[in-house]
Amino acid sequence: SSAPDGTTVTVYAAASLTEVFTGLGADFQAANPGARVSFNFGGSSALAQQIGQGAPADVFASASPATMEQVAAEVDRPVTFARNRLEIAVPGGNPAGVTGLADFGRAEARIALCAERVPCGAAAGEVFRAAGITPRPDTLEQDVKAVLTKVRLGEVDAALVYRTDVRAAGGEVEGIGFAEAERAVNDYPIAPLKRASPRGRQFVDFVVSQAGRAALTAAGFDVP
Amino acid sequence: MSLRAELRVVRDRFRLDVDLDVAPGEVVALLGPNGAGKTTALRALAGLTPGGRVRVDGAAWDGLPVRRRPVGVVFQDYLLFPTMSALENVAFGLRARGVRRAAARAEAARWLERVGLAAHAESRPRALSGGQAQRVALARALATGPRLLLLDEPLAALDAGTRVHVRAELSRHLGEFTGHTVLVTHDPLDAMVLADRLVILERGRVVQEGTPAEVARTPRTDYVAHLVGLNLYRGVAEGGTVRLDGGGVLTVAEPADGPVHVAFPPAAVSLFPQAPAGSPRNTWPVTVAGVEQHAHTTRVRLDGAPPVLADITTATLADLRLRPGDALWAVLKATEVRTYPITGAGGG
Amino acid sequence: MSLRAELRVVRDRFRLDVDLDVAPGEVVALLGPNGAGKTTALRALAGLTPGGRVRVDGAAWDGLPVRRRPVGVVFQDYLLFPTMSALENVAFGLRARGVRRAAARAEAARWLERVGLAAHAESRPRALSGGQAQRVALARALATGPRLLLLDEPLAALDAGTRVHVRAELSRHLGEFTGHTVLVTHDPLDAMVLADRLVILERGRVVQEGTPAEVARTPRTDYVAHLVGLNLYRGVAEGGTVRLDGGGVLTVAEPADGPVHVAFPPAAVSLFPQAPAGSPRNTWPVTVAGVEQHAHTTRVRLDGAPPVLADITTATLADLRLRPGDALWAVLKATEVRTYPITGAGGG
Amino acid sequence: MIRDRPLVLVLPALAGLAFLVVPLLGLLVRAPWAELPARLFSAEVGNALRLSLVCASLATALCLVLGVPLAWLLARGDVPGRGLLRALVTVPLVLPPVVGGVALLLVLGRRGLVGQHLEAWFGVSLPFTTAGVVVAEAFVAMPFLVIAVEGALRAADPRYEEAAATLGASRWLTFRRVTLPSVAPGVVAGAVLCWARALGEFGATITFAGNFPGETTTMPLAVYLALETDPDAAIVLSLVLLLVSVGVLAGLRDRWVGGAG
Amino acid sequence: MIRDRPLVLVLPALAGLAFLVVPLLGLLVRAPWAELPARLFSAEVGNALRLSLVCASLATALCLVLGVPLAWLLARGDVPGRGLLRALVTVPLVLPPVVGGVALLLVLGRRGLVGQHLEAWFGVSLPFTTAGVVVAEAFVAMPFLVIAVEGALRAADPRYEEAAATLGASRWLTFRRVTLPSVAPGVVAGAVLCWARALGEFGATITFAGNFPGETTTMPLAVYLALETDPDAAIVLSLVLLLVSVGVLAGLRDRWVGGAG
Ligand SMILES: Nc1ncnc2c1ncn2[C@@H]1O[C@H](COP(=O)(O)OP(=O)(O)OP(=O)(O)O)[C@@H](O)[C@H]1O
Ligand SMILES: Nc1ncnc2c1ncn2[C@@H]1O[C@H](COP(=O)(O)OP(=O)(O)OP(=O)(O)O)[C@@H](O)[C@H]1O
Ligand SMILES: [Mg+2]
Ligand SMILES: [Mg+2]
Repeated sequence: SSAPDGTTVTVYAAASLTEVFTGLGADFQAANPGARVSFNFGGSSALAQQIGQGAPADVFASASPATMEQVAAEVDRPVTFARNRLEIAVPGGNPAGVTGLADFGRAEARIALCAERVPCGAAAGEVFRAAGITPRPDTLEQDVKAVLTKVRLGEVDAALVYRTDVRAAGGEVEGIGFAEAERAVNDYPIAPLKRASPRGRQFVDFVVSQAGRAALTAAGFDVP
Repeated sequence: MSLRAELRVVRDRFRLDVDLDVAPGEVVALLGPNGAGKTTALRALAGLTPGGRVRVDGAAWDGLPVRRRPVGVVFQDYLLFPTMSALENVAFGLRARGVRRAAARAEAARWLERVGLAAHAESRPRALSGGQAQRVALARALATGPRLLLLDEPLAALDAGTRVHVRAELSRHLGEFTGHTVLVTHDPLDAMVLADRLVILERGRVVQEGTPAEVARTPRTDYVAHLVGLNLYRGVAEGGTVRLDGGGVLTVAEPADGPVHVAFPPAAVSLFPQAPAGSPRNTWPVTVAGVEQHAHTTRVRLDGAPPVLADITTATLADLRLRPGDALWAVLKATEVRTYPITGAGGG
Repeated sequence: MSLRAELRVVRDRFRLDVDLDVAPGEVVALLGPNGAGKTTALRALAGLTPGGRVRVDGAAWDGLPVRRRPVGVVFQDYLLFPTMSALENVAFGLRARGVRRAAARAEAARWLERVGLAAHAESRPRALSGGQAQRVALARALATGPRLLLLDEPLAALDAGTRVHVRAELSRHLGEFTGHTVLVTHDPLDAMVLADRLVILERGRVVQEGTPAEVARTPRTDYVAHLVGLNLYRGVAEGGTVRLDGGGVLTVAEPADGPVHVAFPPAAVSLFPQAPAGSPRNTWPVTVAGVEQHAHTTRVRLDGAPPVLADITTATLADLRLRPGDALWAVLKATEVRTYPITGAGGG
Repeated sequence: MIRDRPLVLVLPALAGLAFLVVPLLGLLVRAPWAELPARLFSAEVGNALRLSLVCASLATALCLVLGVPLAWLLARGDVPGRGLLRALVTVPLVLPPVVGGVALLLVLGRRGLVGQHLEAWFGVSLPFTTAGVVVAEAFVAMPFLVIAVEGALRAADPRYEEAAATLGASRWLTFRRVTLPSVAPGVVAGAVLCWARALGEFGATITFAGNFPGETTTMPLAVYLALETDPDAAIVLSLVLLLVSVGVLAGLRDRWVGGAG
Repeated sequence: MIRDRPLVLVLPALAGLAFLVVPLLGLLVRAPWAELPARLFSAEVGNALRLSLVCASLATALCLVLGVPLAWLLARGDVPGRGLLRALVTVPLVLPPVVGGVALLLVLGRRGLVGQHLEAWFGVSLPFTTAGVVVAEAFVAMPFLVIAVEGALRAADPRYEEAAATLGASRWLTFRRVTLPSVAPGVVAGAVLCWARALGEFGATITFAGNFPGETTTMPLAVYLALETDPDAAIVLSLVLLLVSVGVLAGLRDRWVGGAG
């Protein structure tokens, strides 16, 4: 593995950050000649497990504060560097004619949501409570990607996913915004590990810098 | 109608090239040294090894898959299904022909009884002795009533007593059988008692064929001469005497009744210039028909009632100065004569 | 020192209870009807089936795993390793004993040559005929030079000619062999030619044992009587005559040289009140030592040079009115006598 | 009957066993035992467990019905291009399960190649149903059965089938009464693999059938969801799944697994 | 030699084949073919593919070395509690792979039961290395080999081993020269299963070995990442993996798969 030799930064990042962080990594290397960024993308919880077992990470960027909490003993002061908000996703052409959150309560509509236990599911729950709607989902997926797959293939008529995901899916998925989305945003915390090299802290700084914020915004994230 | 087969099989180091005709009801014994191609010929007849053409009762069997050929095969290594009991093995062929379970099992039980294995009906093949397994294999092949019976050394593993019994049972069965039978054996007695005709293979080819008597009279190779050293007759037994179909009466040691085969080796026949007094029960006048010299013995063909072959040493030949037409007395001890019932079970 | 075995095996429907002693160099033939327990006894001796106790040369074999017992086994169904060639099968035991590959193969090739299969060294068992496979199995068992040879019908699948050859080879081998041999066979001739002592099993028990001559003289059951109908001698052959070790000279049809077994069935012996003139080459004076009645024949024990058994019919017995001490002439045709070389290969 | 066991076999065997079993010890050490009873007897876990067992067993049955004949065709059917066919059978093994699930959706989903007709003609829709779970599990687990049974068939002596043919048995009867019993240990081995794989199936199931408690939430799905928030709970759930599976498999009477041995 | 094939076998066999292969067609139809060549020849994919093949093959080798003796011990070793042992072997099958990865971390991780000593004494650390990928794949794939080989061993006639014993062969020699060749088709079947499963392994690998391009990013991990951003690319990557795997397996000469048939 890449030893923390001061020139290589090993970043453990949630899979949903793959595209943004890969770009940021290249920018960081360009900005810091001699530095190398090596990524380990995966599910936030698996990454947390690995860090808990002493994985040689310098930086951990998680998709939820809860997973960051699991490794609280290992990291320095996490900061929220991005937020994601929910959007209604419908298959291209919106065949079921979904217009808003209210459609999630219709019995005949096929609905996919994230499970309550995962961040997007928790957020969805808050949104529905705020809107006073009881959704009738057909499936409670384990992550946003699984939800999105079902939308793309037209297996469900509507789903709640993150805006970044709708953005990434291109024309196959249409997004419909709604007001209650403000009530439940998902925070992405980032933190250097306690044993991290200075370069690690430098990378965290880079992510929260102006350049980082621009890249995150371009990918559809809100930045604090 | 009959069976006509032209068998052509090519193996790595071996080529079989045999023409075979078997009339309905006829039993042909296939004889020959190890590796002569006997098993290969049976496999080709059954369709298990492709090669050559087979016509039975006017129908070509060539395109026919094995399972549509009405054959019954006793394999040299039995090939009893290891996961079935002896009874299930025998019943299998009947079940395959659509016989109902209960009927098939009852029929199978009868067959096992006939080969003396009623007590082992529920045994798995692994729990059978070699001889027991062979008898189950025989019962399995016979139970389906095939048109063509292919028997590969069906009695080889049997003990002497059982062999006599099973041979008699088989002989009775084959006597009533209207299909074709090809029997492989190394035992000349089995061949001569059970078969109507012998076909002798060596190195994949037929070297001689004919009735047992013909082959015995003019053996063409050493293997054959060694093999068929038997005088064989049919006759009707009544107590201790057998009236031979071709004329003549023989006294035998073991009383029998009804149609029998009678066999004794040419070596058992003594020749005397005058009729001697003594223990031998059978003494009859014969005339010399021919003399053939083999490696160490001389085979004398004798006319009489019955006509008979006698093997004598070259020294004896010189002593007796035999010439065709000479009148002699043939002497044969009753204890040398073996009888085998042609129908009906019971030991020889 | 010798082999002492108390074999006790219990099976579902079968119980083996046999005590066996084999002296060094001795060959014991185990005979008996199908299912008598012969194979089971061999398996128990080899350690393949647990049961009873075996001591060889003073050492208890009971705790010994099979592979540490210096045995050589010919299985009734051969059990040649299907994934090895014939040569590799024979070489396997040598390789297991640490012989180097090249040496083991050379030795194996010699053994294959001895059993007449040099040409099939590279064949897989599936490409061997039944008789060929049996010969490979024999070579495989002998090649390791075991202390205890266990042969389960080692000649059953051989044709007559090969059988004579292999029997002679085996006889020669066993003659030089200082270990113990137990041989299962259904062929009385194999038993009498190859074995020093017969042990006869029926239903898992020993019903009789003794030298071939003893057993032949006083058969205790019908199975035994049927089995051992042979006069057997040792002697030294010179051309057409054999000088018997126990006295007497016999003329034989097939010339031989050196030590031989000489065998002929009691039924081949004719008895005459006076010496007759005629074809039989062997005529010698005998006196009646005893008469035993069997089912259909009478076995007469006769003293003389050689002493001899003769089977005659009951009618003949009445005719001749035999009593112990009566003087008679025994007559035997030379062609009835078979000789088997005791050492050195070559046909009988 | 032969008691001595060579070290050259026993040592790697024990190493292998340790390799497979010691990680389980790791889980056992780590598991929050205090939680276990509460978890075990919760309705949620009970439902998921029952669903897992039912679906894995149904999937195994489906695999047996389709897979054993397929193994036979590969081993004995004399079909052209057998090597390629055999390789194709392993496709679901190599396909990442989530992609397998996508593939199933593309074919059996409501807009899938076949699925749209299923829906239109029969009103049957597999995704998001328990039947969908069975299908997904069967898809992923069937190769294990097919390859294991084919291996057993190839090792079996074909001459018994010849003997059956001479007795007039059709290939079906021969297969049923002669071939199948003689490869029974291989079929059992394949079925065990198949069942265990189906029981642990996650990716294809959640992708094709979704996750709805009581209907499609099997234990592995529950484990994954738990992993996101409460890894210790996930470990407990896994141990429950394991315990049940080991119990079921250890309880298979040796007679069924037996065969020649 | 027997040409007629019973429908009652052929129909389910074809249904089974269709079930396994048609979803692949779904993927093929959906795949963005235009992208394929570009993907295929990218260095990234090349690296991942090479790594996948190397790791799966090494894992299979490891499984053969440890798994075949283990199968032998289960089938012939006369060990007590065999049923339980056999069930324990299936543990990695039932364990959701991610949990399997966690279990491996708990044991072989830097702070694991065994791992901490490995690190302290030998300076060896498995997680997050290519060796770790091999270990994770072997852990998940070994049960397939063990169960398949054990099934083959149980179906083999033990009397050949008896014959070998009478010839003085040690159990090791017997195993090597007699037993193993006679179950070769079963071992090949098990190895194929094992290799294919290792090739497709994802959950345990990403958890235990992480996801470092060039070092631990195998094809399934690449597919997973692609799924996050570009699902069509994920399908293409899966197809590449499949193509290579099918190619390798179809290329296995029939002789190796052959055996008795
Ligand atoms: N599958 C095979 N492949 C190659 N050669 C074979 C095969 N089967 C038999 N042979 C060879 O063909 C020849 C004839 O074999 P076959 O089994 O027909 O002999 P057989 O007359 O039955 O002999 P036996 O009396 O010993 O049973 C032998 O030399 C044998 O080695
Ligand atoms: N594994 C077994 N389980 C149960 N019974 C068995 C088993 N093996 C053999 N037997 C029975 O034990 C008896 C003796 O068998 P064995 O094989 O020793 O006979 P054998 O004397 O060798 O006969 P053959 O001359 O036919 O070979 C037979 O009745 C047989 O059915
Ligand atoms: Mg033969
Ligand atoms: Mg026996």
